[in-house]
Amino acid sequence: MSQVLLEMNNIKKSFGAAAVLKDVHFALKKGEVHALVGGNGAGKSTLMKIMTGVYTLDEGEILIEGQVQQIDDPMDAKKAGIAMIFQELSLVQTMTVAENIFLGEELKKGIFRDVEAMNRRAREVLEELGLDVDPTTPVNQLSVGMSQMIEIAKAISKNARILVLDEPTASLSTSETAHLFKIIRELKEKGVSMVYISHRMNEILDIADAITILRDGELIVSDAIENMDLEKIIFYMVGGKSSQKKFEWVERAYDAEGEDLLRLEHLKVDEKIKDISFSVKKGEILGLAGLMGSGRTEILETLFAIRTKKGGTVWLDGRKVDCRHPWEAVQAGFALVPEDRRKQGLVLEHSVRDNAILPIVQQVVKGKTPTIDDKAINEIVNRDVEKFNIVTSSINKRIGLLSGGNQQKVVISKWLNTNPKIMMLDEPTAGVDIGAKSEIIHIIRKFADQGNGVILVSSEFTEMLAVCDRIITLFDGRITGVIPRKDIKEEEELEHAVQESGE
Amino acid sequence: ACGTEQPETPVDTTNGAGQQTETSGSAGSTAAEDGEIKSLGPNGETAVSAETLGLTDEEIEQIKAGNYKAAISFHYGGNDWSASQLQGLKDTFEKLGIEVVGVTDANFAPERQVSDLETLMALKPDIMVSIPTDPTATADAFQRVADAGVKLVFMDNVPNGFEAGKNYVSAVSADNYGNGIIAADLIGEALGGKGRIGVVYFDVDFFVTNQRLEAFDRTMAEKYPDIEIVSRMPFQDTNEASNVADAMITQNPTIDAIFAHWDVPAEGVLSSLRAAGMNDVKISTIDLGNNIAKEIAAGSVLGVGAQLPYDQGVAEATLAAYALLGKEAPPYVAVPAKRVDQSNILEAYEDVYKVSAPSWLVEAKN
Amino acid sequence: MRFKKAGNNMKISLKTIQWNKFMVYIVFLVVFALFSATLADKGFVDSRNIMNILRQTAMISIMAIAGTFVIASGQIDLTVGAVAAMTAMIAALVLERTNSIILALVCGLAFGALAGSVNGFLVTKWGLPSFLATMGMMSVIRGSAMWITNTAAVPIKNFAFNNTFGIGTLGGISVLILWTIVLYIVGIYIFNKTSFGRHVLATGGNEVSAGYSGIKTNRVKMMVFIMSGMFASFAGILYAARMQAGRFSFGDGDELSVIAAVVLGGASMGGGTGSVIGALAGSILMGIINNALILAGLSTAQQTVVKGLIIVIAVALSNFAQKKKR
Amino acid sequence: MRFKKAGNNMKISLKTIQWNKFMVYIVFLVVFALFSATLADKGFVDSRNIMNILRQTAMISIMAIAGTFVIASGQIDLTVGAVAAMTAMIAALVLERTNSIILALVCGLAFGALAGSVNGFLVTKWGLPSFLATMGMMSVIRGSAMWITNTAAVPIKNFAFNNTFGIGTLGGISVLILWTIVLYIVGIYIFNKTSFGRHVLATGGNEVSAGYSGIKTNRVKMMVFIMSGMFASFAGILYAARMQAGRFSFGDGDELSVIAAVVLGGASMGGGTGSVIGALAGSILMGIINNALILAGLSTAQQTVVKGLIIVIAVALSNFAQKKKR
Ligand SMILES: Nc1ncnc2c1ncn2[C@@H]1O[C@H](COP(=O)(O)OP(=O)(O)OP(=O)(O)O)[C@@H](O)[C@H]1O
Ligand SMILES: Nc1ncnc2c1ncn2[C@@H]1O[C@H](COP(=O)(O)OP(=O)(O)OP(=O)(O)O)[C@@H](O)[C@H]1O
Ligand SMILES: [Mg+2]
Ligand SMILES: [Mg+2]
Repeated sequence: MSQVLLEMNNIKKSFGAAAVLKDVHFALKKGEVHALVGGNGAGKSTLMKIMTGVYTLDEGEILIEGQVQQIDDPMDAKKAGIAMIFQELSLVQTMTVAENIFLGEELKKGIFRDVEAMNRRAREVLEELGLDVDPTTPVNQLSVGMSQMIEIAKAISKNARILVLDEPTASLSTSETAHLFKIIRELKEKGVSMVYISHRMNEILDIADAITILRDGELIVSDAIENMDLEKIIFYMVGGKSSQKKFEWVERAYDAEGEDLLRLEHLKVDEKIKDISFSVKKGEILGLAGLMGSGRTEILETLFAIRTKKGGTVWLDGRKVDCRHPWEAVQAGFALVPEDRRKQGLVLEHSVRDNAILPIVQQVVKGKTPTIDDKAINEIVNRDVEKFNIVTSSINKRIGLLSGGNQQKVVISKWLNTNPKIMMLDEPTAGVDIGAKSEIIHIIRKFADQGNGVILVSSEFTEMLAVCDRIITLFDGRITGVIPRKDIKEEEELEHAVQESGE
Repeated sequence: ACGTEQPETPVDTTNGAGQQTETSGSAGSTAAEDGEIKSLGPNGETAVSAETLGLTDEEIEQIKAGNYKAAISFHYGGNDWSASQLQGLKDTFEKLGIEVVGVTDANFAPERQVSDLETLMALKPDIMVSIPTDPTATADAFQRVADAGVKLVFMDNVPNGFEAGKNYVSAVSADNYGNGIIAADLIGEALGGKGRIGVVYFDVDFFVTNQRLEAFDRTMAEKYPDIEIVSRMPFQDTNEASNVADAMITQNPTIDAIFAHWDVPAEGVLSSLRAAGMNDVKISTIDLGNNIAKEIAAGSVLGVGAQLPYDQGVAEATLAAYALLGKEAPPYVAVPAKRVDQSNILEAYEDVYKVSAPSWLVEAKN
Repeated sequence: MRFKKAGNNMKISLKTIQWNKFMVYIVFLVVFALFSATLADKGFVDSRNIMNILRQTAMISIMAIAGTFVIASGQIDLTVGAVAAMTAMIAALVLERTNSIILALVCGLAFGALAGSVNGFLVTKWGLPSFLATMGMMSVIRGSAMWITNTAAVPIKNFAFNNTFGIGTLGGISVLILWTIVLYIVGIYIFNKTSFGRHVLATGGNEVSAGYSGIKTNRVKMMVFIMSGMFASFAGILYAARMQAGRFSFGDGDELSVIAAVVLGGASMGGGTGSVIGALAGSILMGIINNALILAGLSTAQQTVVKGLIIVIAVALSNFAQKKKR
Repeated sequence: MRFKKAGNNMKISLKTIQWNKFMVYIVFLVVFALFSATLADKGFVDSRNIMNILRQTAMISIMAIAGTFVIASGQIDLTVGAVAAMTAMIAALVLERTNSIILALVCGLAFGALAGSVNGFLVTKWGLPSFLATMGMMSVIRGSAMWITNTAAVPIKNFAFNNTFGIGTLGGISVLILWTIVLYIVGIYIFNKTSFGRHVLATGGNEVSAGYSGIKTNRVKMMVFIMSGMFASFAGILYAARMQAGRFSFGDGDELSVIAAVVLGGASMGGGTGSVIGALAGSILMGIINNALILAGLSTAQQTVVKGLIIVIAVALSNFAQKKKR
């Protein structure tokens, strides 16, 4: 257990003028699960990408089993037995599951690809992960959660001796996570060393043997997990300010008997989701809980008119609304923070400013002219940046360069600018660090406090329990329970409700 | 490569050099008198005037009874020359009771013309009237047409190695050499034999345009020694001719006249001169397109050496009938070059297009 | 090799690299300086020659305004050259029959709008890829332009028309240049200063995100195609007036020149970026190269070779310059 | 409208929608049936006419094989027509001087490989967008083809050469068709059965992911350009032999026909999808339309219009058919 397998010494890396890693050390022992923790933008992914040859280091060295190892490209890393699950899903959408799993190392029969063998092997790996998915399915037909699982399968199939998992559970719910952990433990048994990156502290404490904490590109501490606890980790991560708003539920005041702000009656989306009815009160935060594929996203997308409503009625603020297009939904007062922020939430190539202003740009004009008022726009965006503590060097920075948490805050602020009545958030904190997470939760609460409604979908029950006033459990497109937050004592209760309600 | 345009009668090429020498050697650069044909046939044949061709009523009835079919393959279909020639062909074939089953336009691509010929053959024509886009590259395809027993009549040029009476019936040509002489004379006379001129020429090796330019140059050198060609600028795309002319007149602001290779580039030259306000610079060219006719009538263009494409079409159709009748056809028939200037524009228009001069032309003249 | 280099600059995805917005100006200056130095005695720097270049590029420049919108929105429009030709035919025929400039303009621009709507309809309602849809429409429109007069050109004798839109001058400056300036002011304003411009960029940058943000992406695309059709038809009016005729072959191949101008100007073919003023620079840059090579007295074969070389080298040079600067 | 429909099928990302792989076959059958019914008496269904069509489309079909790789990898190659022309010139000149078929072939294909490498170099090492790089190179190569003989055609007298690559038949079938078949078998194998094919698709589908997976994306792109150059030069050999001459103008505009065939065949211009056999269908489909309209006795203008209409309508029809089926 004590044998150091891989060492990274004095790693320095900058992108342009920005120093992202400042003299970082990292040591991975054989057969351990090593947690790598830090806020958004701390440099975790960058460090791991250097290890896997995606980025080249500016200074420093990598040693494997004591030997200096040159890792110049992903091929070198592959040869050294290193595999990585990338945070930004790296599947080729137009290719099948099996093709993705074996991309770059196709199984061959002679000079030709052995498609059958690859499909067979892929099915085995998927089954190992408890996934029932046909390896010949094109990836663009899979949900985000499923894509994440495929990503995991891809990395595992490499039989690497070092496996890097960069936020593998960001869009997985408890049961899938549990499955993943089972596999991680099995791999550990086999002597595979793993680096585990996550913003979910309970996962870290659950699975890790050792922990390294980065802050702003600097190594803060590296130690065995036994010597750490949640308090300490957060302390090291955020640096001094230990007064983090904890994820504790606060009973919020709103009129639970009052009029419904939003009411759905017998909503039908497709064959799976046939009959959904619920309501949201003014000032209420409603949670939708369920397993992967339970239909949470579909319900939100149907309300936002991205999917066609096949039946049922929706009432907003006492009026029947029948939106056929997202822009009608926006006008009616809906906002949706979508599940996949890179594909659905942002124009990655555009600036923070352009993204933040997109839904309301036609309103920020000079007087009655169609001329957009750049000054007013800058003011709005600067105000947002300040209000939501968005870390960016300038509002003109390309948003693709921001850390995930900060990207997400931009998406949320962009919707708050439209003054919606109902804010729907689909996995708003996926990949967001603990600091930003509590800020986002704070934003959500404040928004609801103004008499608006919130529908929250999250796979992280801790977070759901922290913010929701009421939780609806879904199973396979059906509502299986409506539980007021007050009635839930333990996280396990919710887990049970979600899993067993199907039976 | 998009937009590479070529002149209306680009009959290439490789054997073109040989033809030119013969042509220029024999026809020389005598003044172009109306009706005298200056060009020689593809194999050095002297030209027979199209006016000598004719069919008796009996013969026409005989052709009608045959229910023959004709196909036409153009090298390029997008100008007045081919439209007018096609009209002549169609009118004559109709008189003869011959059905025109297919017309194709190769858009200057020999490879496309080969495909076109193959496709037309599926229609089982008895007659094929065509102008080879490239005499080398299309020879094999035409040979296959001939082998199938189809009577071939060519416009302007014949494929390499073809012999009249053996592989084909006859070729009907415009007098390109004579047209070049007319264009030179128009300028030479207008300038009184003295001045500085420019040439805007088509920079692709094509039989027809080569002949015109050679005749123009030779006439200038021999007949008007005091006229100096101060600028020669090439173009390949007619839409570019105006840009070329802009450059020419900027570099030579004292230029007296410009010869353009045919009417479409000449229009570009005219537009450049107008934009530069140089309205006294004279222009001559070849081919009587509608626009140029209007400008000649209005006096902004000196005149043109005109081809008579309609007559050419009539002659081709008639020759095809000769072959069907087994009548001996002259191997090389030429339609004379026609000098057109402001004085005879109305009659010339009627001669060329076989319609009475349109009102806009009459108006323009007055 | 490049993979890593690119990686360093967070520009891993080549597709996402914005072809640098400023490169065209650098190239522009370099090329201009080069030709000024070598071709001064051939009249390259004469103010009349500079005017010639601007005049010659007017139609491409004008089509490139809307072309920037089209490419920024992630589409492609191959019909512009054909629309220009058809409009020139329509204008010439209308003038022939009625001699009314207004009517000629209205009919011409209406045709442009119609052609653009059909393109937009095919792309947004029938879901055809814009390349195929506009390729088919290009053929339809060009063929129709040939058909109406059986390929004959139609002369235009209306002097006021020709003067206003083609050969006239105002204060010594060609009307073609003035029209270009006017339309560029409009184009730059719409692209940079109105919300429509932002919606176009967002649609091209990420159509899904744009849709999720409440933008009517289909309407944006429709508008962009209509705009492209109308700008092309205005270019057709200018062609007609400049050549004092309508001819079916006008603007042949302009679609590629327009795309080249827009891409040189800083737009990426994938959509989401673009610069109207850059497109102008791109268009004039190509005009300069054309003009200089004619002045240099090269044969067309040589011109063709050198033009290609200059485009490649110029673009590459500025690319390096940009990389250094970072 | 389309937005929502797509959403229903969980294909929200419009960019990722594959232009349906099978649409071209449906269109193909519909168009073929239509023409068979209407043009039977004009010889459309004669086996000789069918052979004609296949023969006439051979060069585009062959270039479309490599074109599928190019577009699947997210690139574009506008040089193919020019490369074919230059190769035809080279082959003709080599045959003229040496009469050695082998040497003509080697020089021709070497030129194709060279041209492809230059394109690849410009795109991967210098980072030029492939549209600009190959547009410039197209001009360089076409201009060179004009330059070497000053636009004159070069006849080829070597009968064995002409026979083997152009005008000969084997068992009654044109060698052009046989070469097409052979190359398609090779192309389909490489695209579908080798890992290179997958790497091409991955590079076009998501270059970053492909890089993460250890694929040398630049090498893939380089290979694809070289392949495109070599297939184009082979098409040039076929042009030369079929026409028994080299001529600078061969293959003018083929680049667009190739792209059209590939896109009709199911590839998306954005990369990541494509079908080699689909491209063949696309190429032949266009050949059928060309052929049938001539047989129908339409004028050129009418042919142009109707061809455009058929492309648009056919693509749209199959699109609807596909939507229904889902
Ligand atoms: N396990 C799965 N196997 C196959 N398809 C799935 C699976 N999970 C989800 N999908 C597909 O993805 C679509 C989207 O699911 P949706 O996102 O609405 O579910 P969800 O409850 O939000 O869960 P999640 O977002 O975590 O996947 C579903 O319609 C379904 O077709
Ligand atoms: N390719 C790049 N170019 C420029 N800046 C980059 C690049 N990649 C990352 N950065 C910046 O480097 C810093 C570290 O990023 P990194 O992705 O390593 O953070 P992280 O710790 O993984 O954060 P998260 O938890 O959000 O994933 C951030 O400020 C980010 O904006
Ligand atoms: Mg990260
Ligand atoms: Mg979901």
